[in-house]
Amino acid sequence: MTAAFLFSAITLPLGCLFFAAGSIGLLRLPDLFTRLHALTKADNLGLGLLICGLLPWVESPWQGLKLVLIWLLVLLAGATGAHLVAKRALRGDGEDLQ
Amino acid sequence: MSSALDTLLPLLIVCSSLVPGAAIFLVREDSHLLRTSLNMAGALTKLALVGVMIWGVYHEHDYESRISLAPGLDLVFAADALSVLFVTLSSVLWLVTTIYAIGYLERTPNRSRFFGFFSLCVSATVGIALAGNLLTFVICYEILTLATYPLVAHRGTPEATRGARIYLYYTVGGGALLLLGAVWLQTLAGPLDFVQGGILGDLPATLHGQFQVIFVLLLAGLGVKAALVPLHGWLPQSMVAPAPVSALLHAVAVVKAGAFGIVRVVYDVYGVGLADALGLLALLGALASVTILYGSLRALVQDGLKSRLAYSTVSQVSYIALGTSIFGPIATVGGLVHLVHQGIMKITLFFCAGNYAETLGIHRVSQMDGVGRRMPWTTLAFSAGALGMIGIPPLAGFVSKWYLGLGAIDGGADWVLAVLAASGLLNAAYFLPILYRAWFRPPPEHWPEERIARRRLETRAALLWPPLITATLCLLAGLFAAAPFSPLEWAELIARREYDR
Amino acid sequence: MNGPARLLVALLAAALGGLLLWVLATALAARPEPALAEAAFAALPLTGVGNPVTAVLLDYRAYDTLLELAVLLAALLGIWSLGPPAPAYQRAGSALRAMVAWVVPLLILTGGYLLWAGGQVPGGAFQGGALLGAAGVVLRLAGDPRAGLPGESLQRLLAVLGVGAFLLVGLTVLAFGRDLLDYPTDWSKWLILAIEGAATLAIGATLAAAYVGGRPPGEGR
Amino acid sequence: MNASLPLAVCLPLLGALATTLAPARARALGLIAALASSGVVLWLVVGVWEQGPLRASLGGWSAPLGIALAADGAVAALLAMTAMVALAISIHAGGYFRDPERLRQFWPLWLLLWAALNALFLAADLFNIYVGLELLGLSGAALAALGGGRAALTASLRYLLVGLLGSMTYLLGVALIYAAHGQLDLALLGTRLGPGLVDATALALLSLGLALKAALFPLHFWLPPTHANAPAPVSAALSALVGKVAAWLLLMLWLGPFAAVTQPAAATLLGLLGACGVIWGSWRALRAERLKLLAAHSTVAQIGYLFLFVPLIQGLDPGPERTALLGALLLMALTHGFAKAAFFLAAGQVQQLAGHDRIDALGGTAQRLPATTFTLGLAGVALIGLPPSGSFIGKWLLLEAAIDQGQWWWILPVLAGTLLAAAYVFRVLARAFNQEPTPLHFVTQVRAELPGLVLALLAVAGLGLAAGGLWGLLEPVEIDR
Amino acid sequence: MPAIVHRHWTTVLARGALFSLLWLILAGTDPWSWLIGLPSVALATHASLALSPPRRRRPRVLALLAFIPYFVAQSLRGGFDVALRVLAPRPRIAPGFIDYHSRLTDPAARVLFLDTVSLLPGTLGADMHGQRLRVHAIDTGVDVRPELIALEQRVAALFAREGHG
Amino acid sequence: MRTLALLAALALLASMSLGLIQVLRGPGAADRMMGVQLLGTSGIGVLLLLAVAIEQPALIDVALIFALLAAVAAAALTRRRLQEPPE
Amino acid sequence: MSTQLLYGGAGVALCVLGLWAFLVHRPLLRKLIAINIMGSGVFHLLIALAERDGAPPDPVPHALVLTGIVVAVSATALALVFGRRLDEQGGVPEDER
Amino acid sequence: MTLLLFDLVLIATLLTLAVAALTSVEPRRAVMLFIAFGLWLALVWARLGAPDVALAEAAIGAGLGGALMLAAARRAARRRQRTGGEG
Repeated sequence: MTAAFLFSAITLPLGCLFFAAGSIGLLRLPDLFTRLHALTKADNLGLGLLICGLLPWVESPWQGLKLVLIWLLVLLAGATGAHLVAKRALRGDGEDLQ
Repeated sequence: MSSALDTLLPLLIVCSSLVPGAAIFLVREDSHLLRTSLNMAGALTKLALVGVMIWGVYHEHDYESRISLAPGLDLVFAADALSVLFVTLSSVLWLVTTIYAIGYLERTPNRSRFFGFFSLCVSATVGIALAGNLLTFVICYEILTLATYPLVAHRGTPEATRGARIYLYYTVGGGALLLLGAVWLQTLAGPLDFVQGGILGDLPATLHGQFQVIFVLLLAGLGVKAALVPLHGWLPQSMVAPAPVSALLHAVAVVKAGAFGIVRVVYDVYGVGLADALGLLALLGALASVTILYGSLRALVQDGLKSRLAYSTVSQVSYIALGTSIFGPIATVGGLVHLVHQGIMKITLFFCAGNYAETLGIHRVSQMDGVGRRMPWTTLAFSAGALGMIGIPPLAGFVSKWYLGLGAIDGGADWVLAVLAASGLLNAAYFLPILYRAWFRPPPEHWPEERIARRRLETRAALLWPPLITATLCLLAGLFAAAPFSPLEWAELIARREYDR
Repeated sequence: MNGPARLLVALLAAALGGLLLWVLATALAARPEPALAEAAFAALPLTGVGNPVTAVLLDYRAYDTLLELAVLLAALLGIWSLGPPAPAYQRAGSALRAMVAWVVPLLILTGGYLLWAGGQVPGGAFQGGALLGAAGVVLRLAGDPRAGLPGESLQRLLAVLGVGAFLLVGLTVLAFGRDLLDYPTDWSKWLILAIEGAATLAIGATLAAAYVGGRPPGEGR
Repeated sequence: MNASLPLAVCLPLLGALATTLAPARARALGLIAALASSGVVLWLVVGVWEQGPLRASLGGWSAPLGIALAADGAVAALLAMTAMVALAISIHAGGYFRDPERLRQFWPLWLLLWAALNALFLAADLFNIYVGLELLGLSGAALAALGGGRAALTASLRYLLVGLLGSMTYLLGVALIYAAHGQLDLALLGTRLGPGLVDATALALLSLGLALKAALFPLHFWLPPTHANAPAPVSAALSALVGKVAAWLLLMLWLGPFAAVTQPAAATLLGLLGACGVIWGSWRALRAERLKLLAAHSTVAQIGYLFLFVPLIQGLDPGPERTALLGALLLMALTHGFAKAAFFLAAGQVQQLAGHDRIDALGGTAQRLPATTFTLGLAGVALIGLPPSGSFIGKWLLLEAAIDQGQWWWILPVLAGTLLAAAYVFRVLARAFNQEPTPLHFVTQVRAELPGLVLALLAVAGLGLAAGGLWGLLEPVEIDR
Repeated sequence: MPAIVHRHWTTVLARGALFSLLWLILAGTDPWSWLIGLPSVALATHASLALSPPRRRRPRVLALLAFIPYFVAQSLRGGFDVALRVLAPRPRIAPGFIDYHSRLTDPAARVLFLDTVSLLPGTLGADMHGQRLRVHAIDTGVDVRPELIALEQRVAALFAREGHG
Repeated sequence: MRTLALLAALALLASMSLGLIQVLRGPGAADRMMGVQLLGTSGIGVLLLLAVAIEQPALIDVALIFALLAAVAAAALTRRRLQEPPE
Repeated sequence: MSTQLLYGGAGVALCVLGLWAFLVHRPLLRKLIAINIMGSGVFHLLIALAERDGAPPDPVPHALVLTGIVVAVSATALALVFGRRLDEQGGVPEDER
Repeated sequence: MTLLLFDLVLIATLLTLAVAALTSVEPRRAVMLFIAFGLWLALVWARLGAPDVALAEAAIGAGLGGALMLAAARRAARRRQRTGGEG
């Protein structure tokens, strides 16, 4: 029972919890935009926590940096994706997204 | 004589028409001279080669060309007395017919195609004659079908294509049965090389039942071309073909191929003894008799000249089968010699019919009044052919019928005499009125369609000479029947070799 | 297809599935030692690469891979022969452009990394090439009608690069009396890397061009 | 190790690369590649003739780890046929495609197709066959769409999809074999396969996939529209070569490595499907209104003939009898390859001159193209199986075996198919005789007409009369891979 | 393009260095890896330069370091916020749009602003027309403008001399 | 740690399956797209956890690819073509 | 063994599902999805077969699957372009539907 | 045990996704389910110790394949809207 394990034992379930929140939000929230909120924010946070929890266990610092890179990419993709969907829905000049 | 020639000669004879034939397809449509030269060169070369072969076979020389197609399947061209008889007939008549056709088809389209297939057709006939086993025979037999189809359809008129189609129905159907029979027989007896006296005699008697069935299959296949009733339906229909084609179909190639095939199967595959023992000869004889009488009766009521000749062919060709069906050397001689004689006579008749049509537009018997005065030479040749057909001595037909009659008595088939007599009477009944009209009725004021004006000759030279030559042959074959190398002598040679084995 | 026919097909498919499951279970129960896997691992040192999958793809069964690249080429040539591409996408807004500006270089970098990594750990030419292709897709989505691909003749060169490198190496060793694609042991690692490099570029270009979906701009009417 | 085996695949591939790279010189480069590929095949055939079956391992790895190529006499013969037909098509295409753009697109795809054909004939590895099949299917579908019309696109798309379905089914079979035996090499598998549910199911799946690609009845539905709507040189290749290779692989599996798995009943079933294909294809060909459609339906029939051999060969032990039947099977395949290619090339000529290929309205066109009509006729003779074509000898041996083994019922489809074929062929040929004026020359366009004519002559005369040599090629060993 | 590359060779170097670092992250320290790495980095740099041509103003490294903790904290807040809203027995939401006029002029800065808005609690950058930003708020009951302004300032600080001055 | 990671992965899988309902339910394409996005992000999580759990560092690369391509589908869904007829 | 059967069975199931859908559905896109899923099923089966219970998995099926994926994606891309071209020409002819 | 449960969830969801993708009439729904299926498949293959293949599937499924299919789906959806018939 090392400190690292304890750390992970906290962050990993927490991360999962946020993922779950994202999923539930997707299901429970009433419209597209609010669902986008849930999707981007909760999942990004969940993934961030997961990655934090995993950092102590990677083989090399390079790999740790790779994990961080992944997280940054997910942030970028999440924000851009949400923006794209929202913009298309807002402008309504595309096909029916609803 | 070198052995290389022994193995090559049959093949060379086949190729002597095949190669020029293939080359003719490529000849420019307007190069008459080149085409004619190719034709004549081929025909003369073939004749020369056949001469060599006659001499060799007479002196018991073996000629055999063998190409392996697959294990157990050889393409064999070989020469025996019987094949030489047929080869000679077809080579001579090819030469004559070619000359005739050159004259007949002057200034018509598609002559390269015509002469190409014409040569193919003769090559196939020669192949049939020289076939050394049943496989080779079947192959050439089918090629003959293919090569004659374009000739029948040559004119391209609706009637021509219809006639060709009917021709095809019969021959392809027959070909399939022949193929089946041949394959079946080969599974029982191995490679079916033609051997005088047959090859099935030594096989166990348990197979005899199958042999009978196979014989019926083969007979059905061969009977189509030989125009045995009820398989004769195509023959009158294919009268639409140009006259040289009709001449070729009736006298040399197609019907003769069928008849020749029957002779081959009976003598050199089954063996005449076995065929007799299995009751197959009786079947053949009955069919032949029926055909003879039926053909004559139908001929009687035809007004179209070529139709009458066509039914006459149906009837006359079956004399060959009839001769074959009687067990005994004399009848064999009769049948075989008729193979030649009928060819010469019938080709004369068709040449003449073609002349009438081409020169004066006469297609019907009823239009022939007094034609003898306008076209005396042609009518003379026609008369020679017709009288020969009836069996008037000393023409060729008399010799055949005489030997058939003798053979029938010798073989104890007396009823055949009745058939012969009845047929002779019928022949007279449908030929003599034509002669009467031609010679003794006054000519009309206008011929139906006079296309060739009378100059020094009554028609084109290329049209006139061939019937005169064949008519002369017809007379000579009767007069000099006993001379060495005459058809009769040759037929006797074959019969001797068959029965004296 | 109407209702009863659908049902029939479904029933047949279900029966087939059952049969296959049963067969699979039987086959697995009576399964012999997978000799091939052991052989593949045993021969690994001779190939100069550490990743067994890469060894299979580019050494033991390199011929399959050669043909596979030819399939890719055939698909591309087929697509080119069908006519001009679909219309391009509208120019991207600034947010997407910013993302693309980051993601595309990263895709290229990762593609190169996978190519490099394939020698030792999972990865390889195809994965790398697929990422390059994806970079093309992203570029086209962001408004570049050519998906970042070069001009026609260069595109053609890229398309044949994979098969070309394979054949070049294969036929060269053949000319020296060896089997086709039988690399000399000392060179094996580097030859494989060279082929993989060419293949990565080819696959990337081909996939991107396939996404463009029509003949390159220089060509044709 | 014989370099001709891998080269037979690599040279067309190289040609494809060259023609892709330099489309402006596609024709010259393509012809060079075609000649070179044919030369290599000649080398290969000579090698087989002199040394018996050849086998080349690739990459320096022997089976089971590596992939091998193998060529026995039958494969050599098929490769030679492929090379000759392909060469003819290559020459013909130069005259057929009037649009240089189309010709540029044609060449690389066509050489890829050729490479796939060679690869498949030489393949000795189950999975390698899968890759080859995909190469074949994709390049084939792309070529078939070169016609550009809606019908051609629809048909090619269906062809592509069916091909995909076929290869997926095939791959499923491969997976099962791998599950049970952990091997992919055919020669090694041949020693391990045996009767049993697993191997039988795998064989069924492999066969199903290949049968789809070979258009074996009743899986032939896709073939007629594809072949009828593709450009003529492509139809020729698809009909003469592509279907043939799939059928050959199927037969090779049944008679070779999977021989221990097959039962007489299964072989009879395959034969029965072949028989149905013969009758159905011939019947539809007879009813077809368009020349190319007729030819396409006839292909279904001709593929069927090949499968009639299976029940006859299946029970035979190696020996002259089996060799004879294999030879006959091969002869049928080769003859059909030549004849059908010639038929399609000729049909393409007719279509180009007339602007359509409706049989009823062909007369004048046929008369104006004597050499093409002659080609149609010769090819037709070979399709019917009339002497002296190779298929006549094939049928003769087939019938002989059927009677000999007491399986006389196989006679019926053969005879029926022959008669129907005669009917549909002469239905076309009858249109060629009418009173149109005749051109002066037999051959009007050398580049477009001559290749087909040569192929037809090969089918009729060459294979019929020189078939004996084929047995020389087959003699050393049976199919054994 | 070559002209730009020459003028801004420092940008090229900087980006090349960045991508080289990324290559190190990906491929580790094996020197042989640069065999593939160098061309990859070159290609990536080329692509990057083509896609976002070098600008005069670049983000300042120190400001970036300062931005990170803020960013992480906001992400955490945002995540918690939305999670709590969602997991509540009755979702506490009152969605609506807010139009916000940004004073950021640099396009890169605006994109960063837009992207980070989406990570702030309760807001989502939905659309952007020039400097007009359309923000979706999950709860219009809460005034998000102060938060937006704060964020905007920090983003502006990232891009030197740019900003609300 | 293996078990912990596995358990976490399992939990993530469950959460993903929930997200899948969104893909199935829709109703609009955008809603489904969000489901796919969720799947991608959670997939990255699962992959990273698995990478630790079954000691397969290559899975991190798989996750990296997921991350790099996460927005492609969204872009492909929302981008419009030139010359497209306005509906 | 159990893992192989479990996942292999899933592969078979995917395969059969894909086959069913391919046969039943008309639209090109659905057919393509079906054939891709069918292919994935086969790939899945192969990958399951490679699993060796603890020992490093058999690389051969993995390589085969990689090859298969490339081929499948090529074919899909080609088929989609076919479909697009067909759309541009007005869709599948009436008599071919 | 956890692993088995994990496997079961993986397989069950995979099959569900396949069924859903195959039975969807609406093209975009089908395609998005197919993309999800691809991602999930990559996950499963990663679990099965086939990271090479998982990498490929992830790159293709999320990148090229998905984008290609989405473009086609959009066309099909538009056609469906126009004709009201099946895509």
